[in-house]
Amino acid sequence: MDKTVSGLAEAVSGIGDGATVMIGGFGGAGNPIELIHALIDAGPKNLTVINNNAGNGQIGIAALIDAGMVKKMICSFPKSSDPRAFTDRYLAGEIELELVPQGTLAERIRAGGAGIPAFYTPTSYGTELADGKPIGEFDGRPYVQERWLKADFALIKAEVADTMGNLTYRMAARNFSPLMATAAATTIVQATRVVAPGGIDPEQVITPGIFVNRIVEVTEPKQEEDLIRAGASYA
Amino acid sequence: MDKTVSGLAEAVSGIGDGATVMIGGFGGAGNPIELIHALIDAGPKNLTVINNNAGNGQIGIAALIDAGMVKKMICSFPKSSDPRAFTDRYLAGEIELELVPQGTLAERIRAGGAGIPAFYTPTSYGTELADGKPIGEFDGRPYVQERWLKADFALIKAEVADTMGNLTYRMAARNFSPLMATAAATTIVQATRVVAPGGIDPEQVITPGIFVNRIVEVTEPKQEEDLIRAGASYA
Amino acid sequence: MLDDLKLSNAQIAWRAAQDIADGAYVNLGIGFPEMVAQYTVEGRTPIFHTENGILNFGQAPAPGEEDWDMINAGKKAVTLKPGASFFHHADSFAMVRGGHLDVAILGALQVAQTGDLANWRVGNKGVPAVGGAMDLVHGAKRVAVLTDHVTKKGEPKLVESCTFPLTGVACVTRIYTSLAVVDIEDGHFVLREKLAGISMEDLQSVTGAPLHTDGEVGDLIVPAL
Amino acid sequence: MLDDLKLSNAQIAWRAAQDIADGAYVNLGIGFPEMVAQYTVEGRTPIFHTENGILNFGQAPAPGEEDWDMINAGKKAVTLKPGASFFHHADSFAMVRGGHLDVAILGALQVAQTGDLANWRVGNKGVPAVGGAMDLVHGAKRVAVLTDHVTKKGEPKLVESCTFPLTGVACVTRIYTSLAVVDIEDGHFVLREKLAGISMEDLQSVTGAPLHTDGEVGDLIVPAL
Repeated sequence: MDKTVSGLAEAVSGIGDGATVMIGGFGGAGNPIELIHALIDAGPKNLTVINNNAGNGQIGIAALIDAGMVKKMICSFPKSSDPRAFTDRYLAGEIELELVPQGTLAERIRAGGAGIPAFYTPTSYGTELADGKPIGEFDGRPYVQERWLKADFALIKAEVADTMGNLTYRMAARNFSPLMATAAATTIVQATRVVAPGGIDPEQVITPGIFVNRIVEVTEPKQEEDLIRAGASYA
Repeated sequence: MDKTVSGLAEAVSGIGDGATVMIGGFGGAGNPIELIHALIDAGPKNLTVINNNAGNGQIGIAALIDAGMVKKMICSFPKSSDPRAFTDRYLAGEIELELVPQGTLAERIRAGGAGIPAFYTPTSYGTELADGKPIGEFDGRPYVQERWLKADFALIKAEVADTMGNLTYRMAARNFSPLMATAAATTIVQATRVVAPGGIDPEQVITPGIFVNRIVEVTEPKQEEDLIRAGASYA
Repeated sequence: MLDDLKLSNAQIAWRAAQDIADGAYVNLGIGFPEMVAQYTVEGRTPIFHTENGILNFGQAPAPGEEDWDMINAGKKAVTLKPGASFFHHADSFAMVRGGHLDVAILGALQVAQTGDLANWRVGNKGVPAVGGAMDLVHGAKRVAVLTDHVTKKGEPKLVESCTFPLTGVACVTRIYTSLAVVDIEDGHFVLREKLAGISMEDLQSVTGAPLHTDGEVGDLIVPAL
Repeated sequence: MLDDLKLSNAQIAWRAAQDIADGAYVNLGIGFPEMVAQYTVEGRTPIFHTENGILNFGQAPAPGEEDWDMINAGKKAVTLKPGASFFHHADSFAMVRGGHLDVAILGALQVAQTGDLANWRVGNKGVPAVGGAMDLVHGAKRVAVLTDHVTKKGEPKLVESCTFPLTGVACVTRIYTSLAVVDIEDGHFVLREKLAGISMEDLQSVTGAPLHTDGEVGDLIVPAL
């Protein structure tokens, strides 16, 4: 079993118009810049993108939005260091936004991966983000019912992958990625280092290979924050 | 911050009559034998015990039952290698049983630790174990609503602990323990080795210290399966 | 007569193993289904999952070499293959319930033509124990059953509707029996293969609900084991 | 007059820091609340949590030493203290939602006497962004707020009921303002401390709902910072 593919283009192949794509990362940590840019090269339209943020600067998710490929963002915080790409299109009514509290976003993705179609959370009760959602009362306290989130594809940045898809991450670049890997029909990973099976201690695997479909090695991945500070752009 | 306590007796102190106690372990792997035996020494009555099984042989949870301290078991599989202690009392009507499918048991405990009061699962739909539970339909498929499980105390066997409560486990002895650590008001850990903060790589922590209250070092812990094969007994 | 014809458990397990693809993620129920691992097709490397938190475990260790912290859901000692991982129970059942397993293979007391399965309890006596069975039937992309075609008393195990307590509703998709391979489609038993030595009529007579066909019925051919 | 008397943000943060126990698990909201970490009481070692998956992070690294894979929820680079851990977002919010944090300290646009908090959005213009605020208000055992007592226009921020969109209902338990320390109990503001230089009447006049007392009102005393 070898889940590695020949390159970035093959890694993102098959992501078609209208696909829902989860993209790992929080702030500049964990964004799979190379996979996102390969997706821009591939050019599918009307994507729904799920990420904590909505892109910064002129690279990564921001560049995906600038390329006119994103119909809808599902995120908790579409206002990071330089959110111009999203802001412009949102204010122009050219992109949809589903705003989800951060912990609910994480839990909805976990639920999608774990086969839990709905759950109750105290988060957002009594706020406009709970509008229209079922309310349940447990032990005298009200809770909001939230639904699972799944995706057609997940784009994930890992530190080490073995060829069977077992993954580790680097520090806080872990964030949403282990959850998204479980919730997508096809999980696509860029890893800084790809090793043979046995190259990761079984005790230290964060994402077991069952959740991973394709792996591409990107030995010197770009870090989003570094790119933004350098004023880099996709184009 | 130092969560270590002086010994096993102090570790289990305060577990009173009627307490609900989660105990880690699956089969013979991960059962905190020394903590359980210290609890028998302490002698509280009418305990509700949550574990995947219901004790084997004449040690650990079986000995706790034999000591007449358990009012109710919540478990998925009360029939392991030598379940005499539970079986005798159950057939005599002297102990209650709440039977929970294994995955639902794990998810209910996780939900307890994660502040999720209820969730829906396909598991047990249409079976007698769903009797009386609310049914929800999502995307045309029926699901059973399940409630969180919490406990007053959790007894956990770890491999390495640092003094702040960060834990690692040993192989399949991990099982329910990381979940139970999150779902108890007071989590009590026996660790084979206790190290200073920094002694566990932050990437490799399985249970972060926020979930742990008390730590006792047990440098040569008994393994339940070994004890059973040796015909050992608590008494 | 059927007793002379019928496949052994090993042969049923062998037949089930033929349908496991290379690289498939597989959970084998405790007991009889565990035999399937022994008949893995040459050149294929399925990855075995166990509920208690291991992916890619291998054979039992040599006697005396057991480490009882490395066991499977049947509490038997196992070894690891390269690329194994450990995880906790919630993650393990996320794999199951989330549909990440390609196939789960389970034992059966009864299977109904609707795909209902009864395999955890005969009646309401004794100590009930369910383990992971109710999760597994809703987890895998494909839920298959291994079973003798009839009970020891000769009663059908493939039935119109189960009389024993259910494990799950409409969950089984394929049944490997001692006489046949039967799929469940749209609430019907669809016969795919049968032993050459048994007639359709005789097979139907030991089956508790109508056997439909959909195209040719193949011969169920297995090696001597 | 109030402008001359009132505490600086640093002083409000200092006061809040006095209530953080040794060994407490603490989440500090992005921005102003982050200042609380700077005034940790000598001899106490709180453990700071950040939503994006770190427990026990420390100071910012020296300029040029940043590793942008090690950031806090405000996307600022941080360092680790011994005994730190990394975890994913679902585990991180399990800590929050599950009530494992001892205290969360947040900013506020408005706080109502019922404990309702509004701190994420002024109106319905622009791009809304909520982050982890709605989770944090339901997570910690104690949810405290740091805020100027009034807006820049002099309007009360402690109000009968919030007019801005809510972050959470009945969630705040203590408010540290530029003039006072106020608890919320049973749907009332209960004054615990006030600056010695301001009268009860003047404090009430800049507060949007009745200030109750329950025993003596202490002097709010902070160092020059």
